[in-house]
Amino acid sequence: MRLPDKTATMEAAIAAIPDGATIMLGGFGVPGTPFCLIRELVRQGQKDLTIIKNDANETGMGVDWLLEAGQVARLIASHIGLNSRAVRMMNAGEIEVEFAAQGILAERIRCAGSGLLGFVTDIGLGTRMARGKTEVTVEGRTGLLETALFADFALVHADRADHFGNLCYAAAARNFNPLIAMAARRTIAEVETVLPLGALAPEEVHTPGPFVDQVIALPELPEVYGVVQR
Amino acid sequence: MRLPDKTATMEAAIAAIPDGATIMLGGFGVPGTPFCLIRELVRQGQKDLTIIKNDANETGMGVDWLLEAGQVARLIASHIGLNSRAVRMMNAGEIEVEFAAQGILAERIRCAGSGLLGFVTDIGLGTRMARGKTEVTVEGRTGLLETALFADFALVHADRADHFGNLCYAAAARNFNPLIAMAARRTIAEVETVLPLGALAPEEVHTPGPFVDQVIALPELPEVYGVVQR
Amino acid sequence: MSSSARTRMLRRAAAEIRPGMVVNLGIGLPTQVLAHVPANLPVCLHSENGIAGVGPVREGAAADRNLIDAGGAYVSTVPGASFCDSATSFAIVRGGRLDLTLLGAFEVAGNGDLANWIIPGQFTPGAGGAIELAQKARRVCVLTTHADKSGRSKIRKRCELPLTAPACVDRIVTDLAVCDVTAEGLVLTELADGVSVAQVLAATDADLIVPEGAIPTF
Amino acid sequence: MSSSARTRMLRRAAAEIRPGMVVNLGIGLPTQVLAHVPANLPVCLHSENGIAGVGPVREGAAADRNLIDAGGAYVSTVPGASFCDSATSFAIVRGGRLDLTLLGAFEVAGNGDLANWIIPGQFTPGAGGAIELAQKARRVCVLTTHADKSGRSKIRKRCELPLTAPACVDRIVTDLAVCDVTAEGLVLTELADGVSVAQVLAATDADLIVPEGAIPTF
Repeated sequence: MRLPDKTATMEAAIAAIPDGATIMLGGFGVPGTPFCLIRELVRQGQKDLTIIKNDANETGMGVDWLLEAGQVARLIASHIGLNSRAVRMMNAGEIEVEFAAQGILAERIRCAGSGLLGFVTDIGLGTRMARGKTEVTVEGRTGLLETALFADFALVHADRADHFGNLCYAAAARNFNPLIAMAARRTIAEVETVLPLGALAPEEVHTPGPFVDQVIALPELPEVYGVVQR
Repeated sequence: MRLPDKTATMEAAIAAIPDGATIMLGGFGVPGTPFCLIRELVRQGQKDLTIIKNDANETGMGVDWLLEAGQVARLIASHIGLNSRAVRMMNAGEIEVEFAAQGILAERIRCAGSGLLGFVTDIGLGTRMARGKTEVTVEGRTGLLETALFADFALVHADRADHFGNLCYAAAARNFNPLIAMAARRTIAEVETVLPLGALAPEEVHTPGPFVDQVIALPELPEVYGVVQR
Repeated sequence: MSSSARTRMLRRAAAEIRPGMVVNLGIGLPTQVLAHVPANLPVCLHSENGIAGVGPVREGAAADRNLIDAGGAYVSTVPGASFCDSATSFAIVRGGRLDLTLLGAFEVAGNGDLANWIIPGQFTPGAGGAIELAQKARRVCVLTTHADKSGRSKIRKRCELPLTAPACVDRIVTDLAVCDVTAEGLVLTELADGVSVAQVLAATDADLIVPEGAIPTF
Repeated sequence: MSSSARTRMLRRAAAEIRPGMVVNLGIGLPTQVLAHVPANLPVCLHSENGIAGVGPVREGAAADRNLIDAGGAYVSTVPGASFCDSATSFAIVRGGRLDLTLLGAFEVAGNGDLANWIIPGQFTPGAGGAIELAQKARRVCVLTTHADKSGRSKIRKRCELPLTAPACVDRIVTDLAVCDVTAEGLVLTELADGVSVAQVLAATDADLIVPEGAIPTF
């Protein structure tokens, strides 16, 4: 036995995404955001997308490119305060935005990735985050039912990977990436350095290969991945 | 700032466990089982314990020492077939045994460690594992409510650690260890090699230090940790 | 069962494993299929104790004390293997990333019901990972002798033992035949070399649909 | 607020951080407390984007493009730091492993209610991690100017803005005073150097219990 090779081209991987798809994006701010995959999605122009990401990046990068191009119908996030376009489009009704508490968003994604239907938490009780949610009692304690959050595609940015799709993330660029990698019908990873099988120690892998469908080696890193100068 | 030092002695760490405590043990078979901590628990003789572990080890090791010494009142596990004493004591009513599907046991422990109340899964629907469980409907799909499983103490075996309690596990000795480390009021780790702060790369840590309360360096590994000769 | 019948059954089961799959081999007979998987087949073997990329069994001095599979056998890893915790390992199973599992059976019914974890009063060790493997693998193939040691058919109209999971089995591979669970019922799709349809029908408690025309052999 | 009053407030807030704690510093004023934590204090700073062991801020060429805190500042790590995913990071928060959080406030009420994430119609960026920090840290200390820019007291009888979490605050540290949320109500426990009880009472909308005897200063 040998492990399957999942290397693919960016164009073909993104071309499989249809209009109306639900897409999860990794990243918390710049670190871990799959800018090259997003740029290809802008180039191909799929419409009416539901985007699930912790944040909306900042104006002029990442999610903002999709917003500017009018490709986003709906955004599920925990915080979009650094992107004034996202806030403006939300307030103008041009996109629909659903907010979740950050750790609950993470957990809803992991819940889907773990093949569970939902979970019960007391987070948000007594606040407007509880609105419209079902209360469930667990051993005498009341909580809110949070539903598993699935996607059709997950676009992940990894620092290192092998041909089978084992992924390692750098520093705080890990964030939501390992979670969304579990929760989509198809997971596409853009990778800074693709290594041969066996180059990653089995103990150091952050996302096991079975979760990943396609591995795309980035030829060069555009400036947007760098330190943001303010 | 520097990170706190959590190194401790085995005798003092185990002495904090009272009679009647609920204790989670790492390990799937031999790998990852904290044999030295269990041996100290047998030496100190705490009674009426609830033990939560994937399995009951094999006759003559680990959990079996606690069973033989009559210290266990209740066992929550996924499979005890390799320990004939455990099966016999269960059938004779000498211990109470609660079974969970293996991944559901893992998930109930993680659920507690993640500060959630419970989760909903379709695992076990239509089987006797569903008996006595509450049905919850999530977006039109019916599932079973599984409750978070907490412990007073978690006893973990790690391959490497630093003074702050960052833990790394070897190979398949990881199994339940990172999960139970999250789910107990106090987590005690026995460690094959304790390293200075900074010796573990921040990316390679499996259990972050904040989950761990006490780090105990093992002076030598007894034979029970070795390859089982059958 | 003769040694050649056993080998034929294991080889036939190995053919269920297709390129690119993530596969979990249950304890017992399924584990023995490993020896019949082509060396160059691109496949990932999963073990529920947290291994993706299980390699051949290791014995004696070659064994790693920290590296067993879910059946307790000392194993190796292939290049590109990874380790994970038990929650992540079962996320692979329940989340739809496990393409195939081969499982043993006490009883399997014509409707795909599987019983393989408990014999009340006799064998009550707990389910381990069997329930999730049976219920959530994208494809479930049961690998079992057609009859138990007392000669009773394991392929039943209905399971009498407590179920591991209802309606979960897609295919049954035995020493006598291959049967597929379909919307119409259990269909005889292949015969072991030298075994007749009449022999299979006589050895099967479940109702078995025999298609017209020649039935392939394995 | 004078520069010295600000420094005094930040120093007082820094004193909330005790040896051995795991601490999360919210965005804004709380982040600035970092400069006043003694270099040798054994403490672990947590950032909700997946860092345990945050170190000092890094600027310019010293910045690591992959290493920011939850507020977007480029930071460093201390020896023994670790990275984790966002689910694990919030497991630390919700699971009871976060000993203390210092949070900013739009409004905080005498009963410990906190509003710090939304101003309907004006500021609606989403909650980020604030709800979980406020609700689940073992100890919640609000760090805020006593009044907002228009001079309105931030320490309210009741919050008028939507709550981040109800009854979550243990202590309030401002440029004027330290107040504790107790079963009896909000208690004035310390005064900033040179500030009188009368000044604090005049600047506070919430009912404030003034204990008998001398009140310590900071």
